[in-house]
Amino acid sequence: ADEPLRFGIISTESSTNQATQWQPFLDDMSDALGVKVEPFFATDYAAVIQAMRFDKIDLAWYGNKSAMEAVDRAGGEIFAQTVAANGAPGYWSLMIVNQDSPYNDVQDILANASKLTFGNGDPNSTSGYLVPGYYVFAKNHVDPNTAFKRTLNANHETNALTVANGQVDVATFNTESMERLEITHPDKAAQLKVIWKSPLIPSDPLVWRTNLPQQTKDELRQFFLGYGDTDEQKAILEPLQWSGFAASDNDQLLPIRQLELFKQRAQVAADDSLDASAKQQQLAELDARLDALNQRMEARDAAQADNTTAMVD
Amino acid sequence: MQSAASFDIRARSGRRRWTTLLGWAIAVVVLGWAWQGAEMAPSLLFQNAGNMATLAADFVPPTFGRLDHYIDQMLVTIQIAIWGTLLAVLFAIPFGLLSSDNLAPWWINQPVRRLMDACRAINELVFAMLFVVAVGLGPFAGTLALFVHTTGVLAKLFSEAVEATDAGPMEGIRVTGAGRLEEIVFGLIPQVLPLWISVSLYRFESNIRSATVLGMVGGGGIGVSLWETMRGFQYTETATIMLVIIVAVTLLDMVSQRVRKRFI
Amino acid sequence: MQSAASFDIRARSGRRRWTTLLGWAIAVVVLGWAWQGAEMAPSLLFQNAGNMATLAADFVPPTFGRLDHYIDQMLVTIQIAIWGTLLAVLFAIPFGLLSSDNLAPWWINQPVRRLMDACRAINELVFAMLFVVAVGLGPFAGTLALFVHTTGVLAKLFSEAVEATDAGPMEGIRVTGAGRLEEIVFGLIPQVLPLWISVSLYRFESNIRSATVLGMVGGGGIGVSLWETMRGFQYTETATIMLVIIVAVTLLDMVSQRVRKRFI
Amino acid sequence: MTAIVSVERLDKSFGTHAALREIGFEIHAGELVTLIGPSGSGKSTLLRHLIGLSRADRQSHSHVRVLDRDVQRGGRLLGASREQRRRCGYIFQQFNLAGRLSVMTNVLVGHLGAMPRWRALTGRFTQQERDQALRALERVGIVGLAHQRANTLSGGQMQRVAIARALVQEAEVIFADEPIASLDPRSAREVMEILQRINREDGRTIVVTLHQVDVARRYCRRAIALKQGRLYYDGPIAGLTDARLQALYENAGLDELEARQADHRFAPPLHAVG
Amino acid sequence: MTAIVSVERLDKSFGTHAALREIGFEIHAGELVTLIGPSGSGKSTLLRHLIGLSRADRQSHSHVRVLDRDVQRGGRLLGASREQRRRCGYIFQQFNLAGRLSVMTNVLVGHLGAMPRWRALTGRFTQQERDQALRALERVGIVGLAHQRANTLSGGQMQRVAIARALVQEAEVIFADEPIASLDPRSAREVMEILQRINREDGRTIVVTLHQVDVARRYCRRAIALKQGRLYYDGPIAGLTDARLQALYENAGLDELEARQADHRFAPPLHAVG
Ligand SMILES: Nc1ncnc2c1ncn2[C@@H]1O[C@H](COP(=O)(O)OP(=O)(O)OP(=O)(O)O)[C@@H](O)[C@H]1O
Ligand SMILES: Nc1ncnc2c1ncn2[C@@H]1O[C@H](COP(=O)(O)OP(=O)(O)OP(=O)(O)O)[C@@H](O)[C@H]1O
Ligand SMILES: [Mg+2]
Ligand SMILES: [Mg+2]
Repeated sequence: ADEPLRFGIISTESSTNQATQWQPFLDDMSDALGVKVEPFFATDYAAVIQAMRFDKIDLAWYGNKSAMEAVDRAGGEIFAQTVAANGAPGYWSLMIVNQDSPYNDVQDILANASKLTFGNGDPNSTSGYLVPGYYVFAKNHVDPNTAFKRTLNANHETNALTVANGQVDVATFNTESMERLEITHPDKAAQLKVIWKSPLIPSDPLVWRTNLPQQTKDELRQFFLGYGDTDEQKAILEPLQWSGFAASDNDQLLPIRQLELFKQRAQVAADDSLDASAKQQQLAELDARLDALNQRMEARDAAQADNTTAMVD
Repeated sequence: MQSAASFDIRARSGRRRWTTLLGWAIAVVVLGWAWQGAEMAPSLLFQNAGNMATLAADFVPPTFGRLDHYIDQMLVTIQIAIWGTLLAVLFAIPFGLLSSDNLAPWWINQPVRRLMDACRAINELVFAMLFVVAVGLGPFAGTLALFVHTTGVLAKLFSEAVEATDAGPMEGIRVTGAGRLEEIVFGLIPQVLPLWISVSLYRFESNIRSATVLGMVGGGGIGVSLWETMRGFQYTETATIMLVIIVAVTLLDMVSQRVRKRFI
Repeated sequence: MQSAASFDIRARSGRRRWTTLLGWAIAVVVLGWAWQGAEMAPSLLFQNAGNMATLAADFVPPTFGRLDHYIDQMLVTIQIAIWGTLLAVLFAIPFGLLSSDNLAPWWINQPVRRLMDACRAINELVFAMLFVVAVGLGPFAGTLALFVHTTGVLAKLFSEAVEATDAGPMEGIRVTGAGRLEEIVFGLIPQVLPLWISVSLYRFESNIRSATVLGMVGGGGIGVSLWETMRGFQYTETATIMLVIIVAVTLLDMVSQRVRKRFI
Repeated sequence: MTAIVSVERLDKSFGTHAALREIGFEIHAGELVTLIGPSGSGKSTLLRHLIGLSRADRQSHSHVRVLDRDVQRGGRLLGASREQRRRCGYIFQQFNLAGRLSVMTNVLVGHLGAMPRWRALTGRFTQQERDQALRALERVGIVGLAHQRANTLSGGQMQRVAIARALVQEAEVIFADEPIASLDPRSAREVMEILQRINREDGRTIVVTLHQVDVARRYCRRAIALKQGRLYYDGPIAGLTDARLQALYENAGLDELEARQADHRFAPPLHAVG
Repeated sequence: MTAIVSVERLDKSFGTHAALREIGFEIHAGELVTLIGPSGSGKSTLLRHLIGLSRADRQSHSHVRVLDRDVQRGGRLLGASREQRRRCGYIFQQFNLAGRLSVMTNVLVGHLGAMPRWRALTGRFTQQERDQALRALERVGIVGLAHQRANTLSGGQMQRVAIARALVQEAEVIFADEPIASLDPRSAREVMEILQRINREDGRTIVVTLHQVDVARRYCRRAIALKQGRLYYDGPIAGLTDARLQALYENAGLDELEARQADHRFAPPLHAVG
């Protein structure tokens, strides 16, 4: 095909994108596929997902949450995921406090919550909001919005800095941002103490639009899965902090979906504007969907005792 | 006669004093209400000024390794901003004139104003998405989104400049038998031109800085880089980018001065 | 005599024509260059207008279930914007006057202008972070960040309005032996007040819409909700929020009209 | 003789202040009429009503007709075609020039009403139009200033630009509001002679506001005098005796009742045909 | 007799146009001098230099002294204290009122130079100051308009507001630029009589620009005449014979050489002491 391949690249919470870092990789891709690859570096997924919905882009690299939206709304399909440079199949969500803080684990925090200020993540952040929301709070039957003296939402950087400066007592964070902070601001990183680490969060997926010609799909899959073997390719992937790509599919999203549903359930449960019967009905519905998800995940676990499902403990 | 007049003054100022007092009372209440909402606590600012200094220190020294790249991106942003602003100016002129109540009757100026209000009030991301689905990701979608929003802003500012003009020169043209449009071209535009130029250049400048929309639609430009270096804690890079922007804004301000000088 | 004068006109317009032609040539080249950079392709817009309609249809009908909540948030944003803008206006008045070249000599107006350029050019996020480390997360940090940026914008717009004024009334005051400040208060301010009010209210309005900064520092407000419903694909909710904003902006525009009317 | 200007029962109030009350008169083709009266008596206000720049009071029975068409009736302006409006010229007391444009452009503007639309809007004036503008500037003695910006002119120069603009327009009726206020005696005489010449030779009808009664006496045959918004005198200028003039200008600050008595005592209003 | 105003070799050009050339004269305490000349001859420009609103050419040897202090020298303004500036009043040809403020405020502004700073800046005028402003308005016959906005006044009313403002200032020297141009004969006479009275009774020094030579003859003893930016006459008003006046005002549009010849032929400039 002479039409260029349009590739949407979103800055997710686990990476920053610079066109220059991507360029060598895109050149290789273009050579291998024999078509021009036109990249679009976007800072937010909303427009990219809509573009995919109307066939304005062909494939995109998303975060987990945005990939879920792309699959559900824009006719997208996951076909691969990145593999981190250190070989880790994903990253982890963290809870951090100041180095001087007297608290050392989540139980300490929850016990003293009413005295503390909590820096929660952006509500759309997987590692900053969804994951800790489920594992730290929902599982302990705590509502962070009411338990703490004060709860604020901010992005990872702001949260880390305010904890380091002692203005916020405890905040969410993730391992990728921590690594970057250790390189750029070792002094600030040294001010932080990690008191909790989540189960693994699967690394970012690559999504194509389902209605792409089969031949293009095959070529893309072949290219991505085979990339990263030679030293040259490794050198190209290095600034992107990856070592290669692994096959994946929409099931990668199951744990995320579970968290998302759980978040919705919590919202409905907390919503006072609903009358009791409507609330009951909605909750039942959500529970049913959660059950269905659980079953699928168990089935999948049974089939392939794979690392990526380690999240469900 | 004189005492009557001075009585008149006192009576008036008595009435005025009442409404003035009421006005101030309302203002104080509103400000107090807003003070709480904004959680104002000025003392904190001084107590912790040291923190600001520490953080600010992270931004120095700027690193100039990627300067070329940033300058390229600056140029891209300027290209986008040129068209986004130019189109907006072209549309804002008629809309601005139509929403001025000294030029158009209320049944024209009110609807046009509301339309312009909507252009400003509807988020740029919404426009960006609308245009993305039509023209695809990329700078063009960003340009269009900037254009719609900027039209709303400029039409408002243009029309308020028009409403503050002196009617004399327009009347001077009107009595020659010239049409409404000639009246505007020869009597009104010379009066408002300096201000129109200055607000247009201000919007051009702020479109250059508008990372959000362009970043969202993959339009590229310096704003996106700024955003990302900041998210990546690469503050010394951020400082470089900000320097590039400051230089661009300063140059623009100087050009703006010279252009305006020709019309004042 | 007449022929001399008309010769003069022709010679002048000959020279003028040259520079005018050059000016247009440069403009065309710049626009062409920018056309490429912005990847302009207007035809696409019409070809795929259907997509836009499809997307727009997702926004209707608005759902009013959480209207109360959004109105509350609108009020919070207004509270923050009130103080952010008020402080900015207070600072922009002196800075604006000092950067007007008809009031201050170049060795004052140039540095002040550059300072204001920096206030505008440095990203609001940077200011937000600076203030966050000093006063902690929350609306106050957002207010301060808005304040600094808005000061830069208003000082520029204020000073350009000042430069476009008529010198007569100020001279009228000067010769009474009044000081520089009285000259400004009685001769200048009455001339620029309508425009100052209108740009201040415009900035107030755009501060209400500025979700980015406030969202970033956990300041809350309607902009953050707008953003989130949009990212959550709850477009019918987004539509409701936009309606709330449009109503607020419209009301504000009307208040602005009435306030300005008193000064025109 | 046709009535070129006809005014009936014209009333105009600003708030509670009655600026014009029950004004009525007719002016015929080819007349050169002076409009006089103390400062604030409503002369400018009256002229603005004749050209349709101001509207009479809503509840009034005011009616203004100029050049065989209704300008306004009962406080409602009646739209006029461009052609009709072009036929009336107006010289403003405050000049109303576009200060940032050159003298030349300010004068060329007088052609706008007679130009094809597209040329008017793009400001493309023909050589002939330019020559005509230069001739008008020469006539008022400021051809050398054609390129100066209007807002850097001296008071008298601005006034002459305003006059040149009206000359270029070649209107059939000219309303001139104190066209010689800022002029030196010689320029004033020249301007009055220009007005007289276009009145005599080209048969233009002219209404001119003047403060210098001796000038009015020299150039005009008919005078209309206003006092506190009322028609105080309308008739041959010779009828404005010194006693009448003294009564006209005296007690500018007196309140209405006394003024009315004064009118009766010294000079009952005359409504003669000019 | 001390020189209240002294001007030496004043040169001023606008671009290539020489608006003032080698002007020099002295005015003594208690004089009432008229400044006359054709439109565009530089009268307003000269007055603006006396009060320090305009600067002479840089390379010139221009020197202006008013009330025993240097206003400017060699094209450089020399700072003056508020008190010194307060002692000079100025009535502008174009009035220079703040159009959006009321008549009253426009007049009260005349007090600003004499008020404590904080009151001036907050606009808190005392009852005494208000009464004085009302008296000034009464003197010029427009006390009834105290609350009207300045930009809705008639031409003559604006002019009188500008005069009232200067009266309130109680300056020792008043420069009045065509203060009666827009006034009717009676108001004009009253204004001239006010100027004459404060000149005679209070000993104020007054320089007044006038176009109506007969008015100048009636009220002033000394005249300074400008022609094309040069001093054409300076001496007793009686010395301005009709022939001289004719030469002064004629050929306003002639080019320099001819004008200079004309000067020599008809009326060699006189530099008499007033
Ligand atoms: N817009 C306005 N609002 C209030 N009063 C006004 C307005 N315009 C004019 N007036 C008043 O109407 C009266 C008549 O004004 P007008 O300008 O017609 O006087 P005039 O006869 O032209 O006087 P002059 O010889 O001084 O020019 C004046 O008292 C003036 O103050
Ligand atoms: N800012 C300026 N730029 C250029 N030329 C100017 C400027 N100001 C004044 N002039 C010119 O200087 C000359 C003198 O002007 P000035 O205002 O002093 O005349 P004047 O004697 O007061 O005339 P009038 O009686 O008409 O008021 C005029 O030819 C005028 O066009
Ligand atoms: Mg008048
Ligand atoms: Mg003058």
